[in-house]
Amino acid sequence: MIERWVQQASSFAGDVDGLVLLVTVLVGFWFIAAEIMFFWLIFRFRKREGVATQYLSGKEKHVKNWVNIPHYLVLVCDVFIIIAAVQVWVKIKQTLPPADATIRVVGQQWAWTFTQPGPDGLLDTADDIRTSDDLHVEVDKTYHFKLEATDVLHSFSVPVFRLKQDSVPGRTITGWFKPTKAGDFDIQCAEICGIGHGIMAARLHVETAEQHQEWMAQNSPIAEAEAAVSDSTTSE
Amino acid sequence: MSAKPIATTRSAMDIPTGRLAVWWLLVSEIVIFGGLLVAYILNRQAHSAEWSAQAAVTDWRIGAFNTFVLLTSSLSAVMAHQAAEKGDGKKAARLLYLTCLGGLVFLIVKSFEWTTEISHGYTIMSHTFWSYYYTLAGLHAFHVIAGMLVMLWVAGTASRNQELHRVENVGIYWHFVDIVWIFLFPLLYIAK
Amino acid sequence: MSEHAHGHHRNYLRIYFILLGLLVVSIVGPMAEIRIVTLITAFGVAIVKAYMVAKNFMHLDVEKPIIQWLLGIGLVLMLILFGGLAPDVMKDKGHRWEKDARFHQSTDPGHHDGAAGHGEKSDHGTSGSGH
Amino acid sequence: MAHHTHAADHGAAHGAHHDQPWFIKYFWSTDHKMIAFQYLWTGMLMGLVGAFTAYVFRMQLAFPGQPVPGWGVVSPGEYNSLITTHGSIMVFWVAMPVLIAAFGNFLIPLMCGVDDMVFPRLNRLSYQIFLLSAIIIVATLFVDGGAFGGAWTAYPPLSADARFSLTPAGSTMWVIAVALEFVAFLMGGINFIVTAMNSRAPGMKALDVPIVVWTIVIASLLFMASVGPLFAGAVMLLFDQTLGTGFYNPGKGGDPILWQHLFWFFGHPEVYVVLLPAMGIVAEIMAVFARKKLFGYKTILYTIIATAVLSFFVWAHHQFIAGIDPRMANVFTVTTLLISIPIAEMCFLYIATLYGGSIRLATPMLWALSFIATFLLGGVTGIFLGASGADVYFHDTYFVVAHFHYTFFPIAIIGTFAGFTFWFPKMFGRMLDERLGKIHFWGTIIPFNFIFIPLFFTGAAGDHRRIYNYMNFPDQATPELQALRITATVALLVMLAFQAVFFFNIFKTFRSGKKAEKNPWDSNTLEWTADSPPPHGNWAELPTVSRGPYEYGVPGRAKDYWPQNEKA
Repeated sequence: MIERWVQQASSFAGDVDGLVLLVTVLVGFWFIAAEIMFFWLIFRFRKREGVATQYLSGKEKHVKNWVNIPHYLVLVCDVFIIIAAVQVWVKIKQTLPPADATIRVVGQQWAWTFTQPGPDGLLDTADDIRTSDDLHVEVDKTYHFKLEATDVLHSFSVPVFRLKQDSVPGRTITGWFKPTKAGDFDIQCAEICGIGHGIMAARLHVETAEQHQEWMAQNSPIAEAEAAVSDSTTSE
Repeated sequence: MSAKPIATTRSAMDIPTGRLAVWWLLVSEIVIFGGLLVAYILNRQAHSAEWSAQAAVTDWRIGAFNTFVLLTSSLSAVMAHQAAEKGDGKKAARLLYLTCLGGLVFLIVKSFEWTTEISHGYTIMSHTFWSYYYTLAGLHAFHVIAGMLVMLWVAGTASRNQELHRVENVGIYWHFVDIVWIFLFPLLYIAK
Repeated sequence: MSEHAHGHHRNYLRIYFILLGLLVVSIVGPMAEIRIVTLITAFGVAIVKAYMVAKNFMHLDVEKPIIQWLLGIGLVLMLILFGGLAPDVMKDKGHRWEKDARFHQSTDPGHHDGAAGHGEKSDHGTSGSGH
Repeated sequence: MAHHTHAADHGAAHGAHHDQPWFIKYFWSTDHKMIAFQYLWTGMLMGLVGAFTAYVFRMQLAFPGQPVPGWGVVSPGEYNSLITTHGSIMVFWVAMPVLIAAFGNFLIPLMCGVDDMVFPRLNRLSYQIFLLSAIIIVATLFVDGGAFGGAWTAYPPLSADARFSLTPAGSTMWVIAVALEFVAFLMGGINFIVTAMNSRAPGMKALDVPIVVWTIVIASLLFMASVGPLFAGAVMLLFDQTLGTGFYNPGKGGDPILWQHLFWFFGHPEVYVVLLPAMGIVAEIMAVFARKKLFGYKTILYTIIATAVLSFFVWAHHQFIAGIDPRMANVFTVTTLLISIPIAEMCFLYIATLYGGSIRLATPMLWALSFIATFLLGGVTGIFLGASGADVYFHDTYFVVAHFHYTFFPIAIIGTFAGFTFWFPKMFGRMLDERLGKIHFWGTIIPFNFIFIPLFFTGAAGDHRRIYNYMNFPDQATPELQALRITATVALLVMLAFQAVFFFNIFKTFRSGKKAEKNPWDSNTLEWTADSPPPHGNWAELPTVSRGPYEYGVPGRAKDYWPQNEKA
């Protein structure tokens, strides 16, 4: 369904799409069945001269079941949907698979800041790479994110990942994703955050291992500092 | 237009219309105060040590005195109702004035209390505890004032022996305001 | 309204003095500074007092059951509200989230943007949050 | 006996009424019918304001950056103000006043067979407070900084601090207007509930009360029971804005999530507050125009009550991804899907009512039937959002927008037109033009589907709400999606154009419409036994009730209807 418009680029995108398909089939059936019944009844019992209406209270057995049985079937469908929905939810939001790397995502009016560990693999060290409105991640690696906001609510939404999480000032919210497809995609802010809400876009770059290594090497603050030092020494 | 509509005089539920309306009013008041109290208790639990330090500043003696005042005014309100039932509008009115006096004492004490606290720097902005403190007590005080105004009006008609059923209705409202304070007292003054 | 003649034989003065007695209990109890005693004497007694006022002064005991139901529903709704909010509002740390301690240090909203703990990240500017 | 003398008084009062100055007659009246009209016309006028805002921001979305005729270029701040004002007005100043206050005021006394509301002066005051709130919310569009732009949900800290929202006056006025509106509806609600409980005609038992009275009363009750915490929350928000308190400010130890809970604890029942009266109106119309007893009156009543009760347990499904405890989300998924059961049951019962009928497709019936047909789609798409796992994707996309417009449009617009065209003869004593009515119906219902069906698709394709220009997002700036956005906007323009037919129809009918008889649709309920329009006091002699409201096609009777007041 959704993959018709938006690619699946995370390990759980397929689960969400599968759930959406299940819901579509079940509620689609009921919707179409009810509409057909509805329009057929309007046509069948249109006003005709000399035909009297039937006096029914709804308690008569032969008509009552036409409502009762569908009613129980709706309950059964609900149970299926609940089970499927909770399974997907637990996978995305409740469980936290072990991380290959942890990044920090900070929303503020009106930009996204991403901090990721440098070569040492640890956050909050000198070799952290900080980017604004561009997130570079490596395909097939599990990332944890620490989501924060500095001013108002924002929402970290990555449609291709089927991932969305509000960021709340004063709280750090942890979540995860695992990109499965290389490419450049949109990151949006999905919670109104002031006049710049409509421009609070960022770009997600899912890269292969080599590309990512190369990007890391180019952007590492320590490498840059060393390069600067070596530049100045060679020029002397 | 001055004539009462027949609607007001009917009683299909067997509860007088005015009293039924007061009960509904109280249902809506329960959820207003309830929402605020729930928010207060949740926040208090979330920051118990920090808030206790702030709550220590409130003076339980003032709270206790005001509780005493409101309980006493509730007594006179219910005695006014008793008098009204006996058809003694004059006595009911006198007791209602007495109840109003209780409300007035409550408000005077409260304004002294707040003046002291504000002059010591504990304003509505200084800490979330104080924000809740002033909002809760202020909303309650607002209800006290509203109750007094209605009561003065009811006492006016009751003293002419008219609309005596209103004495009970305003009394029910006043008791509710009293009950709210019964909970505010331990929440704001006692639990440190 | 004359049928509403209950309460004639209630001794309001006696109830009033019981309420005053309970008031004293609710003040003296917490002075022991034992948590459980405070809870019982302050809040338990408050519930008893509220119940007595409702029963005797508001005549709720002889009111039609529908009124008792209505008020009860209002109270139950507040319990539901409490239950729904508690996992988020009442805690410092929950499943997959925790409150950011750095936010508590700043009391002046004026330097909230930077001083709220993200000073080290403020290098990319506030992107025109022109206030 | 007392009834007669009272009624005579009223007759005299009615005579005197014609000499009243127009201000007293139209603005200071305590008559429930006049107050109903005040609410009705104010609500419809506010509907035009809401429609105008929708027109402006839809134009901006279809043709970003182009000047919009009648407004000019839409800045990002203005865009936020427009969507916020649209949402707030449509819910609080259109759906509520028309569906609950206007129809409640008009119908409850007439259907219960009594002369007025129990507290006529409180009723008048409630409208005046409501009018004040309406003036304030419209005024926000003209103040410095513009109208509040933090969405109708007003999540803090954005709404709590002018440094973030940049609308210092607008956001404060918004909170005040909403709070006043709540006060007005609390007053009105007490009036409705007590009138329906206490002032029913002699002989009218609880199960003889027409469904629409039940739904309006239960809606008022739902409103009253859910709005309290938000009212307290609104006061707190006002203090945060004006005094600088920190109830919702994490920097001062407050909690922004608290507001979301208080808001949705009210906000979800609020959906049913407006849904139920519309469902009631539809039930009345379907019974009359299918000439059928409602299929399972009692079961409908139980489903209404079940919906009302369950609606208090589902609120956090609006906050699945807001940072609440993810385990709580599972609880709310279960309750949310459970609420589909009484709603589905109610729809089934309505459809079953058609069985064995003799259906006349007059304009009111067309509206009522289209309510069911479209509301079904709004209902089933809610399942996608209630299922937590799918909501992770759909939350705050246009799918949500399309979903709730497929519920709110049937409720607020179709429900209003259904009730308006049905009771118009009783309200104003003239018959609306059927041909114009049908043109207006088709001219509204067809474009409506063309507005919101495309939005389901843009939402599924990842369009988020409240974005003033999708060209800023590379993945969303495709010609395919833009074509859908333009389709929606064009359909909106067509639909708005057809509303002229509606107003022309009213204008024409007031000038030269056919005079209405007492009971033009051959219905059973009590309001049709009064004159059209009913005089002050409604009846010279108040009716008594002998049977339920839906005795149509009773075997062995010459007429196919049996008014409630007719003696056996």
